Amino acid sequence: MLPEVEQYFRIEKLPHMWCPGCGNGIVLHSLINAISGLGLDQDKTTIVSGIGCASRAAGYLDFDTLHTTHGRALAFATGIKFSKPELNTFVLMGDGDCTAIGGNHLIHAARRNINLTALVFNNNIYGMTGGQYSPMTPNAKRATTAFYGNIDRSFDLMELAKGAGATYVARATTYHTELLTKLIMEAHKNKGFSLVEVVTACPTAYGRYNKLGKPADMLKAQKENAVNIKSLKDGIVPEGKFLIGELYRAEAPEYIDQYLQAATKLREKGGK
Amino acid sequence: MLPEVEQYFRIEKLPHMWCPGCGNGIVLHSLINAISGLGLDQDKTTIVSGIGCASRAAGYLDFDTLHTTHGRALAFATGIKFSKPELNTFVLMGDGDCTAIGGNHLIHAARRNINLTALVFNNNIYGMTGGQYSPMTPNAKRATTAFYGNIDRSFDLMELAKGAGATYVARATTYHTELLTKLIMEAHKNKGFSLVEVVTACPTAYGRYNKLGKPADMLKAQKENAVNIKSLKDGIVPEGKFLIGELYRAEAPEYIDQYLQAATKLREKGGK
Amino acid sequence: MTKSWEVRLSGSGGQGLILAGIILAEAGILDGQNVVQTQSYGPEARGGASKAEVVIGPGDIDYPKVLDCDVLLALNQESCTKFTDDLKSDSVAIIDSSLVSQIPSVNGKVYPLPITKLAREEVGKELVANVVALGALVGLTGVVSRESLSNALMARVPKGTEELNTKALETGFKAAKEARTRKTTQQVS
Amino acid sequence: MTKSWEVRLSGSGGQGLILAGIILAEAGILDGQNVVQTQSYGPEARGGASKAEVVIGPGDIDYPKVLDCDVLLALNQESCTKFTDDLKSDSVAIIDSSLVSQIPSVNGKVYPLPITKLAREEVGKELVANVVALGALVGLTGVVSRESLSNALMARVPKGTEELNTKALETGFKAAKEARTRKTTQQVS
Amino acid sequence: MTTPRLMQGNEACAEGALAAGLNFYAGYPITPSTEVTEILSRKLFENGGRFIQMEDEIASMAAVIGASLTGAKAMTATSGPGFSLKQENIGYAAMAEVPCVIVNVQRVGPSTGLATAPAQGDVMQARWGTHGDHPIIVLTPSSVSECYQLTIRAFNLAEKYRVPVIMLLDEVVGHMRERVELPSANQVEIINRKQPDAAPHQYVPFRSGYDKVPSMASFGEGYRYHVTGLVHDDDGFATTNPEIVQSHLNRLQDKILLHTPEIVDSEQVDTEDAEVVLIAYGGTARSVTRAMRMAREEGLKVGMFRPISIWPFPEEQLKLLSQRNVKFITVEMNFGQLALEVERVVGGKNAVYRANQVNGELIKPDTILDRIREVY
Amino acid sequence: MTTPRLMQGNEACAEGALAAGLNFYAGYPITPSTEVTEILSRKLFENGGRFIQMEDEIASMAAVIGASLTGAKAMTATSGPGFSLKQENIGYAAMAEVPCVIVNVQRVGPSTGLATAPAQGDVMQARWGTHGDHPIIVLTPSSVSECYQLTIRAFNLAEKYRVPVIMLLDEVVGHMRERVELPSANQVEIINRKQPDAAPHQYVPFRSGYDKVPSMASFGEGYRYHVTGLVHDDDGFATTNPEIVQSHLNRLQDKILLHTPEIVDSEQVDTEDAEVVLIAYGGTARSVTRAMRMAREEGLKVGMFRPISIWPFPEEQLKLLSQRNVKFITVEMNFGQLALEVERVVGGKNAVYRANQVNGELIKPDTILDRIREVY
Amino acid sequence: MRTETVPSIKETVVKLNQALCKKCGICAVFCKKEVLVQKQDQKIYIENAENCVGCRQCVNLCPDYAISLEVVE
Amino acid sequence: MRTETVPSIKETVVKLNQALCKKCGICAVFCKKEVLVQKQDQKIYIENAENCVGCRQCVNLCPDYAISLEVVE
Ligand SMILES: Cc1ncc(C[n+]2csc(CCOP(=O)(O)OP(=O)(O)O)c2C)c(N)n1
Ligand SMILES: Cc1ncc(C[n+]2csc(CCOP(=O)(O)OP(=O)(O)O)c2C)c(N)n1
Ligand code: SF4
Ligand code: SF4
Ligand code: SF4
Ligand code: SF4
Ligand code: SF4
Ligand code: SF4
Ligand SMILES: [Mg+2]
Ligand SMILES: [Mg+2]
Repeated sequence: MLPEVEQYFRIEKLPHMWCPGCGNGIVLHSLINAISGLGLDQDKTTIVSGIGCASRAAGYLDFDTLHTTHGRALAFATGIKFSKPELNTFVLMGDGDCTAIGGNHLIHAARRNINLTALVFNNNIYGMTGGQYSPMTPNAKRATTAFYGNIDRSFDLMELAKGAGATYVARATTYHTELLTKLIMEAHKNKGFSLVEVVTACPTAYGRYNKLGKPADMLKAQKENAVNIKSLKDGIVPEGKFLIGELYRAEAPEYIDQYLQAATKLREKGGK
Repeated sequence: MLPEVEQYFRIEKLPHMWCPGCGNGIVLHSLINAISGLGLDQDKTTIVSGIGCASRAAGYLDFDTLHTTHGRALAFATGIKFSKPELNTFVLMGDGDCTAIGGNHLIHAARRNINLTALVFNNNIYGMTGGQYSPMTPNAKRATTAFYGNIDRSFDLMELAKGAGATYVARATTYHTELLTKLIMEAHKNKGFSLVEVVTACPTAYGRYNKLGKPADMLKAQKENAVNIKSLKDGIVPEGKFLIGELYRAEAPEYIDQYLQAATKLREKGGK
Repeated sequence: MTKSWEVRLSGSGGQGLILAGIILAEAGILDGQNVVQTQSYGPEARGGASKAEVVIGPGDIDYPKVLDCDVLLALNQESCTKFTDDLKSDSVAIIDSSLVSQIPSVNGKVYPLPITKLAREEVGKELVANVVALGALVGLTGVVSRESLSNALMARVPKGTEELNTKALETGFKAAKEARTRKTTQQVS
Repeated sequence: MTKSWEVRLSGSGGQGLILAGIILAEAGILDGQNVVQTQSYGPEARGGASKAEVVIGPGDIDYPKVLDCDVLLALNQESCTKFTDDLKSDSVAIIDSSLVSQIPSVNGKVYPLPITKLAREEVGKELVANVVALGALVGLTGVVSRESLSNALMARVPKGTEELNTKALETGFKAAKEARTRKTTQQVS
Repeated sequence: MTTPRLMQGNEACAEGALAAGLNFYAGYPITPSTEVTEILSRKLFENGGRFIQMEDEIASMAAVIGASLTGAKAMTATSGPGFSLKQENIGYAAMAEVPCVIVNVQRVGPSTGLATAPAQGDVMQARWGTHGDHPIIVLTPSSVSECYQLTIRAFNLAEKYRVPVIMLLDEVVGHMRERVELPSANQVEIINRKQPDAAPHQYVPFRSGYDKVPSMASFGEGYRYHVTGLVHDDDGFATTNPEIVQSHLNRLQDKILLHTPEIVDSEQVDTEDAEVVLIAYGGTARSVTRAMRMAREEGLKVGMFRPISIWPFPEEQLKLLSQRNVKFITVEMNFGQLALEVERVVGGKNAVYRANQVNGELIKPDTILDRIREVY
Repeated sequence: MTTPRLMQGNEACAEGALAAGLNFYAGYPITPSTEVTEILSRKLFENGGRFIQMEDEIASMAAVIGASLTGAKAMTATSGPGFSLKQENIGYAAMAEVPCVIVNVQRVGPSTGLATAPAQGDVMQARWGTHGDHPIIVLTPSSVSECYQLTIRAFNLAEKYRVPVIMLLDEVVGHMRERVELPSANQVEIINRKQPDAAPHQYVPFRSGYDKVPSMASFGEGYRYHVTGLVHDDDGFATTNPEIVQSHLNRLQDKILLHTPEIVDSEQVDTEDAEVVLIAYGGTARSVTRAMRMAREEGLKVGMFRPISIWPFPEEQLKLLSQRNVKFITVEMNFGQLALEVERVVGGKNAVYRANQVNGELIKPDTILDRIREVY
Repeated sequence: MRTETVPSIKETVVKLNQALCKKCGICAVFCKKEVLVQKQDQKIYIENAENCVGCRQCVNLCPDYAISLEVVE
Repeated sequence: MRTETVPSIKETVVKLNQALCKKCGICAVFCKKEVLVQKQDQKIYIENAENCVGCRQCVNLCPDYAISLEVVE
């Protein structure tokens, strides 16, 4: 057993329930590497997730873990973090969870710039319910509710989070595990709302319908289609490729800081 | 009685319920001027609104009008427009309605680029419920739930809509009525999701708490603080000022078009 | 004092009737009475109420609204028309004669007083018409003691406006006194 | 044929058991029988079912699940262990001997057949193990007619795979025949 | 009748909706209702209808109401968590009198519960889940073919009475496949909403005649009327006038109350001589049928009363039955929900026992039989 | 007792919450509950607590649960439309056993209804509004001082039984101001959730003793446990094992059932010799009290039974009363909701009449008196 | 400095509908020609109607459609 | 062309936990040294263990934590 797995997993719950080749396990590995790298106190770290395959992650990790309702993870996490700001709070969500039903909580967490680290497992599909298209399913791809190909446009999650006010946005894939670890660490260090999108393979509910091959083929495609922003020339992303790396960073006051500072100031002035 | 009012209003419902000096009446005037300018068929035009002071607008206008639930206007409108695309569909919302409880429907309507014309009455406050801060209340401003000044960051609605995929975003104020009319017309002509933010005065629930003076003073402030994007030098908005005019425009396929075209293509191919 | 008073303050939003109701109720408490204050709202919370009611009495108050109005204050035409109907013969109605032109002929004692005008001209601020009205009302009916009313008022008004409000109250008391002596009330049995 | 058959197809997700159940049920319909097919799911919709059940009979079928299992197909160890328990003496159990190592000693006739191996080696595709199993099951029990089973199968399989599936079915039939003649079944009364 | 085929309960809902004239569907996937959404995503796209996957269940319900106002027959399907989210807008549909059909395939709750396992925990929620007070029609099929028939009926009732109608399935019924013979198109009775007979300028959108159901114009046809979720007058505009408020809300009640005899639907099996009558609906009715057969074989005189419309509850039918000295056993996959209504209706006179189970499995005939023996 | 002062019902809720130890509030404004939010936005900010205005009611409910898990005493307040939206997460709180208090100040519904007018249309929704089946505690104050006391009690019950507790006000009670004398801090009994006595590695988060209520560790204190809305075992992890499912769901029921005698609360006024007993709660109880007085003056022997906890319903208390030959009249500002429960409990034996009104106004004593005369 | 451009070339006269007017005072503040005046009683009065240049500012900014410009034939 | 850099300077040996392995085949495809091989029975076998360069690719990409690199003392 890998020592980091032994340390941060509820190992008695392994093997996890994910399909063979599902990328979710890879993401978790990077996450715990990041937590380990950051040296976070395991007792002061909490994992909040929504509902979906990705969100089952919470159950496997050995922290205080909260598996909430579909789409609402960030709202629950807001309550936790605001109530006990010393808790390191990671919020794990599927692409549907975060951007479909949970879209409003995403933009408001970003607007407030509350100090949460959000990880979006983007497998481009509703995995748990068997493969309906999500707001992150690319146009023309097939899904069980898009038999003839998806006509919906998908979000650019980076643009959305940025437009809403996030102060750190990054993207990696499950192929780029070391980058992913690094980005999660950076995200967590950012004092404010940080979002890391992880492109991850769902061989069962997305790969199969779209004839994307075996899990390894899907990983290879991640390797081939991802372009590190640092290596980008002229800011133009080649057709069919996508950027990875630290995509956006900004400075802005953090929500809880603002609240506590203002409240302290008031009390120093003698209240009321 | 003004002829355009006579034509497009349910005049027996006037005077409307808004407070003296409330900007909502001005917005409606511009709206009907735009509808008139566009020459839209009154029987084929529908107004959908949410809940709030602004949303009461629907009841005064002589079209098929739908006053829905708080925050959901765009979702109801999506049903209307998708079911009967020939209807010109205007969606009238308050800033809270659209960006607080309704935020998810906003970003998804924008993502789909569905052909709706959204008008956001931004009075920086929850007017109807008596003056709680909204996601559009500027930092440090007072509200009944921000007795010591608002600590929340506010959205930049333009950035949010753009980040989500809107293809037309504009802003005007109730002082700039002719610009407003023009922008609504342009927004409606854009085949896709268009959003016009109207900065409007709520003397009762916002102006009063923030000592902004009489309705006319609030209008004057709009005049003074608004900078037309066309007159902007070096892209830098002076401190304390905000942009008006056409802020963003993009080309993208429209949702219903995409759907109908794909469906037609399928049927031409003989189905299944 | 064992009688229980049912007081209705009516007018349009923005006239400060709810605040007046609260002050009256708090004065009642200072008098050692039991009180309930209620109001009715417009379509949502927006805009002021058009009606505030106060029930004051020594014992438990069950039904919190006014059923048999003992004292009516009407600060506009609409409420005057609407609420004078069900007055009893021993009711007292105080009507702002500067805003109400048609005073219906009704049961009870009716005192038309130029409340808003007094506030504007005697006190110097139309805004305090509600306080003038309170003064007149208490002066004419004694639902609470003047002292308690004054104390309740002082506890509620913003700092720096004490003098203004005291003046408004006195103006109301004075108007009440004059009205009573003038006996210009309508008495329709 | 008046008897009603209760058939349980068990194994792990991805073995195509639900599809097998559907085909069996549709064959039943082609035979003019009434049918109900049910299945049990994993924690959410994700992943395949581990159990599909078919009840086939001439009349109305009330309770839709298997109560007294007449025919059990077990394609993995877990389901074999779990579901052989409550077999009756006249039940038939078909067990994939290429995947199940411990065959419990149980009531009824037990046919250990190397279904997956047959699919891989005889038919050339492990994927069609479910069809091989269906062939064996029907060959051994006659819950539906072979003809109907074949027709139902053809109506369900993707174009271009007819031959492969027919071969799988035949392989199943053949295995059944051999098993029956070999009489290698366990009979524990 | 068409040729017999194997069909899933959820599929039968989808097919029934299409047969009833469905042309708009908005949904958000959720187990165990997803098949309805998946099937209609394809079929509506193919047949010229409209399918949209919305961002959540709230939006789905909203879009359905919007579409219905343009004249579409509109539906959505969901399960518990989504059903909870739809409640506010279901109330809107009730208040604004917009016909539509909501399918709820019940799973174990509360909360995420057990997503793939059957329960009947939303019986009371279907009646009372939204705030405020309004009646509602809820139908509970027990078989696949009934899924089909009742979905058609749900649309007919929705259109006839301008109400949201709820198809309340459970996972057993939604997911099981059965042999069905569907009626051919011309055998299906289709009811459409009453169109206004007045000219647009004379149209009073919420005025009704003796039947308490106003006619309904579609948006875009020149009637130019107003629809709101506020309490409104016959013209459709908000009012706070106490008399109008009371009479508007009364009418919402009355249009169902008045037509209850036409709306209610129930079935009785072997009740004539029964000494114990089992009350069950949906999937449990199947277990009860078997248990009944087993009991009869033992010589126990047992019958079944099966409400098909659980709301309005077939109160009169049950009362009639209760006049004989029978004992009742309500059998439910919850902690006793319809049992409360049964107790209310016959509790004073007859003994009412319960058999409840919520363990993620369809209740077994044996369990019921044991209970029968206990109370017989 | 502190000096008497004038206080509004909503304000008393806020003050009661503070007295009970509230330190986290998340809300979204809605008439007629907004004052609770407004008052707490200021007071919590001033006293070192946390106030957050969330983007909607769903998020508010979620944040409250999140905060409670860190050990906070957390509350939210809303009205009908928001209450509908909160239902899914209220179910989550029930399933995951997270203590919290939800204030619902009822207005006229369904849908937007009448935002500023009183009704009691959410009585059944408070009990059944979320999907799935679980018991709940709902308290209905009739006066301002009761708003204060019951809010404290709501927190105590929430903490003691690890459940969401609903304070169900109506607009009359929420908005009226009354003279109150509040108990001083040391007179208030405060109950806090049971803390684990086991060491972190021995902590079994959902295992309970005789009282069926597990102890509850706060997040961030080293217990590192898992919380989910799925049906779970004692360790907190999802399970589909039928026995565990049934026993977990049973326990949710039992922890309320078992303590019902401690939880239920009701008041009887002049019932000893009453021939007609009026049943009322919340604002209507005030009208009933007056009507009773009027009736007594006419020589009619009338009493009142006032459920204070409407859920669990004070069934035993009412049954006791029903043993005498009394007639009941349920008085409600809805179309008869608690009436259903009354009919269920005493319907077979006693005549149950109703007096209902939903016109946006508090029902008048006269109206009730008329009804008394009719049925007497 | 130029004054407002006058879009109408026909001669117009400003009309006020007191039934609609809510006395917000906006028109009076924004009428550069002091045609519209708010008096102590808060009501709006038309004074010096002849000074009106038909700029429509009052029409556009009145939230209550109480003002119209009518063409004088 | 350079081969992968070897982060570990200690000598390591690759270990496979069959109980965790789900036979997805990822490790076998991404192991450049053909140390991990997926056979017909879908199982993963360690072959030519000595070829392992300790690049950790298999460890990082295995979704099931079935592979570890253990230091040889
Ligand atoms: C309110 C609600 N609606 C719908 C569902 C059903 N549901 C469960 S997970 C899921 C989507 C899963 O997709 P995603 O969030 O992308 O996660 P993934 O499974 O792909 O990791 C849905 C729709 C639910 N549980 N609750
Ligand atoms: C679900 C729900 N939550 C809350 C409310 C209460 N409410 C009515 S309007 C409103 C906000 C109004 O603000 P905004 O949308 O900015 O419109 P405005 O009144 O300022 O024009 C709120 C919170 C409601 N009606 N429904
Ligand atoms: S369905 Fe997709 S996302 Fe879910 S576990 Fe399987 S592979 Fe992973
Ligand atoms: S409260 Fe504000 S927004 Fe509402 S009508 Fe009054 S001024 Fe307008
Ligand atoms: S702007 Fe209009 S409403 Fe305001 S004062 Fe002038 S005329 Fe009256
Ligand atoms: S048109 Fe211009 S000048 Fe004439 S009254 Fe109006 S604002 Fe004044
Ligand atoms: S990557 Fe892991 S789970 Fe996949 S085959 Fe290799 S060892 Fe097994
Ligand atoms: S560490 Fe590298 S070389 Fe060694 S087995 Fe793993 S992938 Fe192959
Ligand atoms: Mg996904
Ligand atoms: Mg606003």
